[in-house]
Amino acid sequence: MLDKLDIQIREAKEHAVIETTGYLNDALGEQLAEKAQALIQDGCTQLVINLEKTTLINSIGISILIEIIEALTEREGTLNFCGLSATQERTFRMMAIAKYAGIFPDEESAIANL
Amino acid sequence: MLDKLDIQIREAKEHAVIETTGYLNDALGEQLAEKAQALIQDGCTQLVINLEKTTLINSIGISILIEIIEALTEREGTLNFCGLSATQERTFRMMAIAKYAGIFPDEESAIANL
Amino acid sequence: MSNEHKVLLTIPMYPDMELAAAKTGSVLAELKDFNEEAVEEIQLAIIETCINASEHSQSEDKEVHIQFLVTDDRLEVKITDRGVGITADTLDGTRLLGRPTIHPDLRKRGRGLQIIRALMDEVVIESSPNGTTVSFTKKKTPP
Amino acid sequence: MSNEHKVLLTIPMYPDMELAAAKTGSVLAELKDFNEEAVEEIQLAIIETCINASEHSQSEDKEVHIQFLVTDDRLEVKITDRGVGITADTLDGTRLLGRPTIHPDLRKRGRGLQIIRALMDEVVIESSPNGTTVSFTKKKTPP
Ligand SMILES: Nc1ncnc2c1ncn2[C@@H]1O[C@H](COP(=O)(O)OP(=O)(O)O)[C@@H](O)[C@H]1O
Ligand SMILES: Nc1ncnc2c1ncn2[C@@H]1O[C@H](COP(=O)(O)OP(=O)(O)O)[C@@H](O)[C@H]1O
Repeated sequence: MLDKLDIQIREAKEHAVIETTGYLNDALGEQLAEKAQALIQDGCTQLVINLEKTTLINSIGISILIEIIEALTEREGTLNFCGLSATQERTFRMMAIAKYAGIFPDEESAIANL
Repeated sequence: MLDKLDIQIREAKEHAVIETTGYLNDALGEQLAEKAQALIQDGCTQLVINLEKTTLINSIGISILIEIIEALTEREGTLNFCGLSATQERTFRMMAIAKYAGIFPDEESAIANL
Repeated sequence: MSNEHKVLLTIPMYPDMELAAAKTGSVLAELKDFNEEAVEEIQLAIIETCINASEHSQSEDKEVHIQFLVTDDRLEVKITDRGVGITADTLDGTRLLGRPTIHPDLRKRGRGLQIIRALMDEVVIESSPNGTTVSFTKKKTPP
Repeated sequence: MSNEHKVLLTIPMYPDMELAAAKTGSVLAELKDFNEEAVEEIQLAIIETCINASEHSQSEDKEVHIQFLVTDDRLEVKITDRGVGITADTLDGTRLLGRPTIHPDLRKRGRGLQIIRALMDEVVIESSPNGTTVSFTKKKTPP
């Protein structure tokens, strides 16, 4: 089912976790990019994106994730993902995203490895 | 999404809880009826049906629930439902099911009120 | 009308295919921010209508055609089969259907149309010996 | 073929309508007990193909037509638009699309067809100046 779109942010001193809910298309992707850019502007460059509640990501959503990776690379930041399905992980590897961002099974290990 | 069909039974001394997962159509309904009839044959006539993981029930599923109510009435048993959505509860009231079976918000209260 | 979208779906009369129609309806309703309850009601009405077409129409092509029309404030669904149709007598007598049960008000049949009428805002049944079209509308309730 | 079922769906080119197609595909795949991963892959391939039709076809009727054919061991999906078509040059050059990023192997475009080809078992693209049909098959893997 089309889950309600939603973005949650959990900010700590050194890092922030952004959790998405629902289909990661251009609409949700833009919301996500905005939140991420705001965090990066504020100097928070250690980010975790938790995709556990996002079952479907389209290629526009992927482009937006790549833009976040680029913004973080410019600031020498780090991005880790968690909560990926097997197919999402496979797609991220195929798209070379996995070369520039970490992939972890859960939020704890994603944070620990920032 | 079409959840995997599934039936779980939790049996206690005095009662049993049957929990369904997925679309309650004729296929899942028949499985449910079989389990319920087996319990009733064994003398367990205090039943709870937990529909929390069943989001959609069609009218054939409802017929089968009515058959279980009838079987329990013959044995002077009791049936309580829990885990209904607002729409399911409304439908059960409309179908007079609520007159012959209890409707409770959660499994605990459904068991307590058997 | 602006912002009106039409979706057409043809499914075979086969168990569980009604779910494809129900899910399509739910995607459209969620797209327009119908609330959770309305989304569930729409799915149930679609399921019952498709099951009726499969069970009763005796259609030779064994197909159910569904047209969805969604605007910002309503979803219209039109479900057609090319079967034998429903007679006026049957429609009038719906309330009396079904073999008696222990509890006389617990009827085993004749429940589909009752559910559809209770859950949807407008229900129209058009039927001829060439088939049946059941149309219903669900209006979006302001949050 | 026995136990073959055909489902037809027409959706408008409008944001998120691809989900109606994806969900229909998922219902059919789950009906035939495709595993969870396959169901997700099918949905992604459908989404990408529908988005491509919306983004690139320049079709005047702004419709995407989807035909699903499901048997016990495979799901075939055929997605058609009546747009301008894809040239062979574009198809050959897909890998080079997209403006460069900081990381040259992180491309922003040209990802849809790559995803479809990676996730599906057979992909055929037929295109003419009258439109494009992308067909793909997902085979059921034994559990
Ligand atoms: N598409 C249809 N084609 C022919 N007859 C139909 C159709 N839909 C409904 N009917 C008739 O209307 C009656 C009432 O339908 P319904 O209220 O859903 O109850 P039920 O399906 O349990 O009989 C059916 O028994 C059938 O005779
Ligand atoms: N249905 C279509 N009609 C016309 N052109 C298409 C269609 N689908 C794909 N294309 C062309 O193929 C190219 C590659 O598509 P794709 O791999 O999905 O990447 P992207 O959509 O990111 O450009 C597109 O840029 C477009 O030129």
